[in-house]
Amino acid sequence: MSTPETSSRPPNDNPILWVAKPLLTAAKQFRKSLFRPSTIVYPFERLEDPKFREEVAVAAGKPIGIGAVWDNYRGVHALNIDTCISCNLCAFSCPDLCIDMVNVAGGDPKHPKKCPEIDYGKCSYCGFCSDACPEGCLTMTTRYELSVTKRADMVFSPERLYQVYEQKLPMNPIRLERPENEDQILLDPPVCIGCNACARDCPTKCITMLDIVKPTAAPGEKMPKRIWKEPVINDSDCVRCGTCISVCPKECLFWGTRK
Amino acid sequence: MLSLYSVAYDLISIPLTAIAAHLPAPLSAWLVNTTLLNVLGALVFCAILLGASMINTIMLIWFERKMLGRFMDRRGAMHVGFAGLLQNFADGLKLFRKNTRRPKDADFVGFYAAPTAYMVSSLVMFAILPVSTGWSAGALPLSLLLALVVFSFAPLFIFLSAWSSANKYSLLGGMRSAAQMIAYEVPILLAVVAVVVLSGSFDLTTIVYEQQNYWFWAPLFLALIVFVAGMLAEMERIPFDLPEAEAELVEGWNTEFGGMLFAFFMLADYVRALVGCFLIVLLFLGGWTMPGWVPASATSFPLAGIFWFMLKTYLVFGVFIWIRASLPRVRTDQLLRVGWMRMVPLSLLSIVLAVAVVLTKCLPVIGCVPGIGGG
Amino acid sequence: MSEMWINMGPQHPMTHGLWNLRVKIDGEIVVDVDAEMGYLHRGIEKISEDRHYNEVITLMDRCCYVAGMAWEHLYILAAEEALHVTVPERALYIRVMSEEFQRVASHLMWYAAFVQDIGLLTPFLYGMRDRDLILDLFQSYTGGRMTYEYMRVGGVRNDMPPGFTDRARKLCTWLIDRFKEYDTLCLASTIFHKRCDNIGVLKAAACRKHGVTGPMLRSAGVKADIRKDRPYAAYDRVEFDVPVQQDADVTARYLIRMEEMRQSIRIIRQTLDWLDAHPGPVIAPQLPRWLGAPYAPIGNEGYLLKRNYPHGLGFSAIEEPHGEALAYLVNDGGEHPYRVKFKSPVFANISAVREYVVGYHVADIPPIMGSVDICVGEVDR
Amino acid sequence: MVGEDIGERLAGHWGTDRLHIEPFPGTAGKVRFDPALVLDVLRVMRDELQFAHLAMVAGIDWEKHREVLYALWSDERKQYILLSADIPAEAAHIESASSIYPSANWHEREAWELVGITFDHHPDLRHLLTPDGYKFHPLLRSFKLHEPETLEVKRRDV
Repeated sequence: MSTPETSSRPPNDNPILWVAKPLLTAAKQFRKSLFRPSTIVYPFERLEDPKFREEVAVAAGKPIGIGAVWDNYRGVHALNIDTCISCNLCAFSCPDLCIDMVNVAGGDPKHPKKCPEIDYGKCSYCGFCSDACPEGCLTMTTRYELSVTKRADMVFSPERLYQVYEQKLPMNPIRLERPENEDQILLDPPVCIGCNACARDCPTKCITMLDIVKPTAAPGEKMPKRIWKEPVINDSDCVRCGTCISVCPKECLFWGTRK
Repeated sequence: MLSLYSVAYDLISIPLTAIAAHLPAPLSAWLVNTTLLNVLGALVFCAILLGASMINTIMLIWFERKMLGRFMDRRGAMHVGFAGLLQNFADGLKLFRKNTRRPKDADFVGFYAAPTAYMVSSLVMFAILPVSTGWSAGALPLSLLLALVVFSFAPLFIFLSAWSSANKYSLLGGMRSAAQMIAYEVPILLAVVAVVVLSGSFDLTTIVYEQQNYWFWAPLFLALIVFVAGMLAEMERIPFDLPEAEAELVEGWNTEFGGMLFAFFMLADYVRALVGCFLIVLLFLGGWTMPGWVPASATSFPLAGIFWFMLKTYLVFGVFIWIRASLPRVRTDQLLRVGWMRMVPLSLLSIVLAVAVVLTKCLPVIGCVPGIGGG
Repeated sequence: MSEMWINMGPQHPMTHGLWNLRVKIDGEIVVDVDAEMGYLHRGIEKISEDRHYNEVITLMDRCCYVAGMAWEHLYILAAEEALHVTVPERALYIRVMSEEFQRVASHLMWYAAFVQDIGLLTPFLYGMRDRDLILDLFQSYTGGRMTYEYMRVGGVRNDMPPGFTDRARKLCTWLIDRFKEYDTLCLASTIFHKRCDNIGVLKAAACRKHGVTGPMLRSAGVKADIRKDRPYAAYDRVEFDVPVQQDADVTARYLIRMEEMRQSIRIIRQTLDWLDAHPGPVIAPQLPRWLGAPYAPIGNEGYLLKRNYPHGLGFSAIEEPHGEALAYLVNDGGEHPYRVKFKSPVFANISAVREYVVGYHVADIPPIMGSVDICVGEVDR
Repeated sequence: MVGEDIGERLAGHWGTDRLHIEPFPGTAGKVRFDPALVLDVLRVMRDELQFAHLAMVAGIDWEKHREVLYALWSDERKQYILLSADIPAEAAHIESASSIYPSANWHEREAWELVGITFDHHPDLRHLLTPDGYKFHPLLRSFKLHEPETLEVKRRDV
């Protein structure tokens, strides 16, 4: 035990004042809030409205809005379908598994474009999806009113998320920098069969299939004139979504670092 | 002089006489018969009284909600009606529509009878207390005693409701309530004795007339303190709201009551609060009379007595709200200790003071201090 | 009158959460108590074994819903130790500032709940009002009001928005003024002393014996504060005092918490000055990519990737608003923590409930339990 | 380092074969000991080495065995120390520490119900967080939230 210090407790008997001080304090507050209490009359006054904040915080001298800045708020998502590249990163990064990739109009019928559909019944508004979005097309807005009467209405299809985007609400501006030493996607050349699946499905089209000649014949023999293709990944465009790894039929792509 | 009964009587007799004029003689004679008119008049009188007292009670709740809100830096009810004036009517309607459920082990008679009896016994008070000259049921020579007797029925019904709802919280709350009310009946009665000594009457109207010149709060300041503290305990308001101390006893003795039964308790509590404020105004603050320095025009307009009386009542209740907003709740043993060991001696002292004031005839001396109601 | 058991909880105004205090009373005197927990058990430790390292942070905010930032900090410290990550200094200061703001917010929440327990209705609203201002501040840089998801392994998510330090300083001034108001409503009232003096006494030896920590321990005269004794983050670089009281009763705990709020404001002011003077990165530039979201969403749902990364053990201790909180994290080289164990201070404080409630009145239970400052979310986890 | 005298003291009591201390960053060390010694070790810790505060008891399931982890704090040394005992999974028994540290009571109840470690001579071994009669031990590795399809991925540095 450390050394006890002397008690700094104030004397607890003030028989003369008794309860006068608390009464006076309450009365002081009564006078202060007689005409304008600190409450925000919610549906009519909104904290995210900067004009209201200015009026109340500055003009009325009320504590409301001392710390309020709404730019970083994590509310309902806004999705710009046009720039979405269907990389799946938002769905991968969701801890609650509330994001589904669903087909949207556009894209060729064989490989339809997929965009996130968010179930707000499960969403915890952690913002990992918008952090993970490499194109900045899935962002969180300041909209927080979500009451619905049907459970099915909680699921926001990409089109509904696009409607939120079109409202041009203030959006969370934060973009995370990628770490310098993140893994790259590497190729195991002998296993590759050149099937083109990775290049076809790559959302950023950073994989190009380059022609190579597979030295399958022994030296001296006549080389087979068959042209093999091998993926070459443009690292600066790659968003590390791992789609190529998951579609590779031979598991010849993998994560790693090139030293 | 305009009196409530005459108003009620006119309300029923004028239309009846008008109708009787168009009716054949035997029927009209039966209709405008004095007994029938008196009975109907009494009924209308009761209806007016009930309506007025209920509206006042509900306004009192609104007043408390708004004022407490301001103490707490918030707004209180504000959406139903102008500034939330109709909120409590809406709440009452909601409670009226709700199911009342009786716990399995609860006693049928006690569970339903106790809230009703509590409500009725509280409402009866309005017939006893004069609001202004002529605005009471009748001239009762012992109206003060009757009022206090009816007022002290409550612990019985509270304990009955607590006991019959077969709940441990209710039981604890009921016992606390009974102990507290009985403990504070004594100082209240003793404080009233001081008033009686000074005024020489048990009739509330007479007591108010005695205060026409000097309000009793200045000479009987000790009695006023005792009476206010006792009333706080009787009304079960913070700091003395232990019977329904929600932190430990959920809702105390009305834990098991819901819907209209709860509304009865809630309303009756505020009826009692209103009655308590009435009593304070009647006994210590001069009732409907105003001090002499008030210009005559302020006291002579129609219903001026009722206006000033209600204004004083609401101000007194405002003080209660102020106390509620700023003080914590005390503990049962501390409450009882204060009741028996501080309030009773203080009230005895106040009787002695009252006797001394009467004997030395110095009431005008104290009462003449400017601004405290000297006439 | 014979003795009877009363269930105070799980739905009871005294509990401040979901738990059940079974009280055996004789008249108005408490003769025995028994606490039943588990109404809020969500298995956070188990779910953590199924989450990426960064995703566990979303659970930490829900662990204690009034002190989310402190629990994030606790987990992050353990995770960084187990994952061998170093943190930029600016992030350390931001974490200290966040934790101290969280401490003030948590204590304000405690104040609001506690005064309501003793029947004071007005300061409840004052406490909640002022806590909301801190939540506004949190919202302005983390984006959330109660579930911040702000800290990341290797730093924090983002830097402060422009003008943040000015707003924070303004808020500090406002809060310091309010603390005086709180004191006049409580300490200056005789009834408050009548209710709170000499109840719920738990002396220092008993505190240590039953594992009670935090303001309860300091109110018994032990100057124990992990921020001082075993400094973490940037606590060794800021100045503050550890308040100590001798009486070990409810009033002493009130005084401790009030003084702690003032000391927290003092720390916050120092960190704000430092943050103004030292711009820089807030997250480590060199991070293993396998840390989980948002960088490495490798594990599709249904896939669990086993990899051979460096193993590690992490042990962290912080002074949470309620007391001493510990975390023990096992990293077996996988994507997810192998095992996370959290020790909540309130867990230990409630476990000793028999020591400080028995013998007092039923009416004393709300102030006593209020002075313990219970957050069931972190007890049940 | 303050931890040295702890090692000497403990070695003096039991030698190093049944108990050894290894460094653990941020603490005075991690003492691994034979589970049969638990009461003696804890008593020495409390009475001779001034670790008056038992902060945490944790159970960890290592599939083959289970680990009981104690975290102690000393006000004099301003340090934590971790004590760890490995017990076999098939007979997960260890003596309860609540006779020496009453604060172990609830921690052991929790470890019992979540990790399935039985604490002998515990005064009150009831369910704490899970409902009475709950038969599972959720923090065991064999208790799966869902059955993940394990995908082994090689990681190579080229």
